[in-house]
Amino acid sequence: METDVLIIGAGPAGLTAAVETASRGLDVTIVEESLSMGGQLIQQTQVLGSLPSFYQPKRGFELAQRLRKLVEDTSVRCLLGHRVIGFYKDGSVGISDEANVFPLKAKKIIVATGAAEKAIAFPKWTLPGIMTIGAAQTLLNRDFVLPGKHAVIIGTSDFAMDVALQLSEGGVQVKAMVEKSQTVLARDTEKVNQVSKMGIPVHVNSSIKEARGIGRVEEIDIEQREQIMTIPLDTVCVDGGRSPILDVFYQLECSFGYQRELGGWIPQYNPFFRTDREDVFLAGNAAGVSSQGVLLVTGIIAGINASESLGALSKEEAEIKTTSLWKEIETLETKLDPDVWNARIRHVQNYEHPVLTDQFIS
Amino acid sequence: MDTNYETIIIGGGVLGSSIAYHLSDCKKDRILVLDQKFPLAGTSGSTQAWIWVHNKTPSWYAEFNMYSAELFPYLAKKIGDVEYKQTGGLSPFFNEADREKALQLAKAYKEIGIKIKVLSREEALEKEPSLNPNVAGATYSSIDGNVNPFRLVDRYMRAAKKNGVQYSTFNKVTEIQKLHDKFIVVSEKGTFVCKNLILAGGTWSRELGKLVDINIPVNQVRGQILVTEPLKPFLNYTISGVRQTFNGEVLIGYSMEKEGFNRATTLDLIQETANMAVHYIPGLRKAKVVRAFSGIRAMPEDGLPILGSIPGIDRLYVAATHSGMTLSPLIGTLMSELILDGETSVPIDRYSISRFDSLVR
Amino acid sequence: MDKTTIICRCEEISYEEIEDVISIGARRFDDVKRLTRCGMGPCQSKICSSLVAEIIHDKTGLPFPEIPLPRMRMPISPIKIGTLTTNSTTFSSVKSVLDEVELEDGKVK
Amino acid sequence: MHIKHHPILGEQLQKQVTIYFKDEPYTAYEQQSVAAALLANDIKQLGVSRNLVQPRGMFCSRGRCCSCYMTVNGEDHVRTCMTKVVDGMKIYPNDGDPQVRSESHGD
Repeated sequence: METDVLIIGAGPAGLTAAVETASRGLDVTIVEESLSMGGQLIQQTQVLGSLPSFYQPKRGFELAQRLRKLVEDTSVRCLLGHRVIGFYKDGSVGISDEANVFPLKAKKIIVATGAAEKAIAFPKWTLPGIMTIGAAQTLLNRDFVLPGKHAVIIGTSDFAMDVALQLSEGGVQVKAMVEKSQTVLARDTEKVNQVSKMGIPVHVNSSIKEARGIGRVEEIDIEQREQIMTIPLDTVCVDGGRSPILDVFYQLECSFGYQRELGGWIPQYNPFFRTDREDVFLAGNAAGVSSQGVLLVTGIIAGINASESLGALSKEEAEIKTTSLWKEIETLETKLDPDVWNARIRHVQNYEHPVLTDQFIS
Repeated sequence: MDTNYETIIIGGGVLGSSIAYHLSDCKKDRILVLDQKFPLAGTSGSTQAWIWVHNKTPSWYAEFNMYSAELFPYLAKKIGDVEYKQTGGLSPFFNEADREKALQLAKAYKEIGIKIKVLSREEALEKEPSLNPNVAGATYSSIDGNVNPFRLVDRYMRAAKKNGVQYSTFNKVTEIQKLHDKFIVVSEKGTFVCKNLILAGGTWSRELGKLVDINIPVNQVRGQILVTEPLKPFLNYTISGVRQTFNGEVLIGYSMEKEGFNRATTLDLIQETANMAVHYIPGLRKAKVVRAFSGIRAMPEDGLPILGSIPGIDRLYVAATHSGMTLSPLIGTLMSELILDGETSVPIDRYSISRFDSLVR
Repeated sequence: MDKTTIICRCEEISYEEIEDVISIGARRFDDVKRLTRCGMGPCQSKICSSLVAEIIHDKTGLPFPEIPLPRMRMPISPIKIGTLTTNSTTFSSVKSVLDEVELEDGKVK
Repeated sequence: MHIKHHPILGEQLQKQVTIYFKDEPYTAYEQQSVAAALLANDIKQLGVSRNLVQPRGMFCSRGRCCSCYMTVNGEDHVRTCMTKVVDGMKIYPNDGDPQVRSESHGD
């Protein structure tokens, strides 16, 4: 199988990249491990406030529907239920649908594999009933299953606030949110107020000491200023933050740099969202963890520049568009957290000086 | 950290660590091991780790391997459990030409006292029922087995440290000088002085040799290996190409590529190795592969170990070989004897670096 | 964190075991992995690698950019051997040990 | 518990199916993952860990942690957070390493 552009991942960034490339007449293939398009947007029921100026505020799943529709209007080939397992010597991508493995030769690859939630370890965190906040949200909004009746959330990011509210509205009693820092991490004060209105107690300067239970989590100890508080419950949702998913880049022998604010190690890339491999672009959380709005813009930039590299768009036009889209990222990212924006600028400036290279040399 | 040592060993892999341990166990103190990275980061940490004797040629080299394999039970008693298991080794074959080879091999080994049995199809399947029923036969030897390579190096290292050996890791050697009866070893983290210097750089031996203007003809050969997730124990023997670990994983592969120091894996070879897996053990079809890894083997130009003193430079020694896991207890012992007594209990003249023509660069 | 807290869910490697190998000089995830089996299970360190980096950072003071990523490998997620055998019939680089036994005049050299 | 009426998405659970866990029938709905459907029936423990034999359940729900491994329709170590329910599906907990048998012994 051959294609002009292979897009790995059908989340928001992958889908916008697909629209950008396919609408310019290129032959585009998307590979997506799950059976549906939209990535993590599918289970986001909250309204996404900070979207690029050319979008209206929407709930996450509505945005996913819209992107899906845009992609369906093009001739993009969607390999749902397929995953990339590796690469051949000649550069072909090895794709599997579980029954078969087959090579796909792509002129350009856009990697949009997203980010993964990080864990928090504490005694007995392996008990059933203890899961990531993303898992709890998936149960609630994608599988339509209540994760439990009584929950505690470890962490206070914006995402944790969203999930706390959604769990409450769904009928789960959120008994507490636990934060080890001195203050709540969420930047969206409106959401923090909503959580407080719902009567969810937020404990700062606190950490989870241990979980207990037979066969499943039944209670946890929270430690606050040497005081122990025991909370009976059936669900613990941990928010360890997110980091980019890098396996594909690693196999492609891309270089990496480290930016804490963007999720830690990320592939090195230039202003065109191209990695240090001529034929590999990237987009979305894989290029640094950010807000939904920014992810869409990065997908557009990667799509435009992949198109340009295949002659589907003039260099001048691509540059003009890229510059104005970077302005859009700046607006969105500075509003969200100026540190994230500064880290991104630093990262792009480091393009010639990646920290981690030649990872397969003995 | 001290700068003055009796002996410095460059390379903390299975050979370097074994030499350090054996030397320190003979009450030799002031030993330093220098490693450019961390023990197990190279070849020793990326191997199937068969303890393998049979099908090695020439037969005197097989004999050398046998002596080493025989040391393992004793070694484990001294340095701790290294998950060594003398399972017996099985090399299946699928055609009559290979049977002829196998019979010749058995004949040649008989003369040196290594017992190899050439099994019929039925005998092979009786020993290892999960083998492909289309197998034509197998060679079998009870000497062979396997070891946990991580444990082995870890135990050598810990035992050596207990004996007072010092390790300096993430410390690459950049320069070596000989001054009177001393070596000056310059590294990234400082300069050390020693009386005896042992080069145990494995795949990097050629590079180390350049620092003393000696040609150590060791090349790199890449092997890619598949690892399954842990499976209930089902393999009785160490099969050349497939073996099951203590932990239950099955390691599969016997490939050789010349790719220098490039440790990448390729889907081409992963798929070939998967074919080999089901060709040997059809039941593996359902097992899941969790990882493919790639190891760079140290391959001396003629395939045989390079051991002993380096002519022309007093108290400079080299130990570089393929099959380091199997040979480590013996080489560790012999190199210690050589340094302490000037002679070895098993002759190693055959393995001298002087057998190569172009010794000096 | 308790010493017995599990860090690697797959191989059930504890905080204490990781602490021990850091004390003998391990400074990278892969060093910890080879000495403890942490990250060798089915998830291939997808969950524990960031936890281990934090422990290395806490114990040694090494800044995060100096704690490299674990070496990642194919297959990117577990896959059945039977699936891998599809669309591949070649057998060129994979050998058997008997291939290496050379005969001279019908005898082993 | 299945969410019959979701506060924002409304009534989404349409097509009911029956799945079997340890040969007992349970109700699930199409599009649910196996792990989620079991959780809806208050089955949280999906298996045990291989060394310490401790209970394990769904953790990441993204197919990464392998904590939700189960035996589904005869196949061992299926990531149940990534597998959708199918009517009549037979599910068993992950209680040990998979067994490999020779094909000559029947498969």
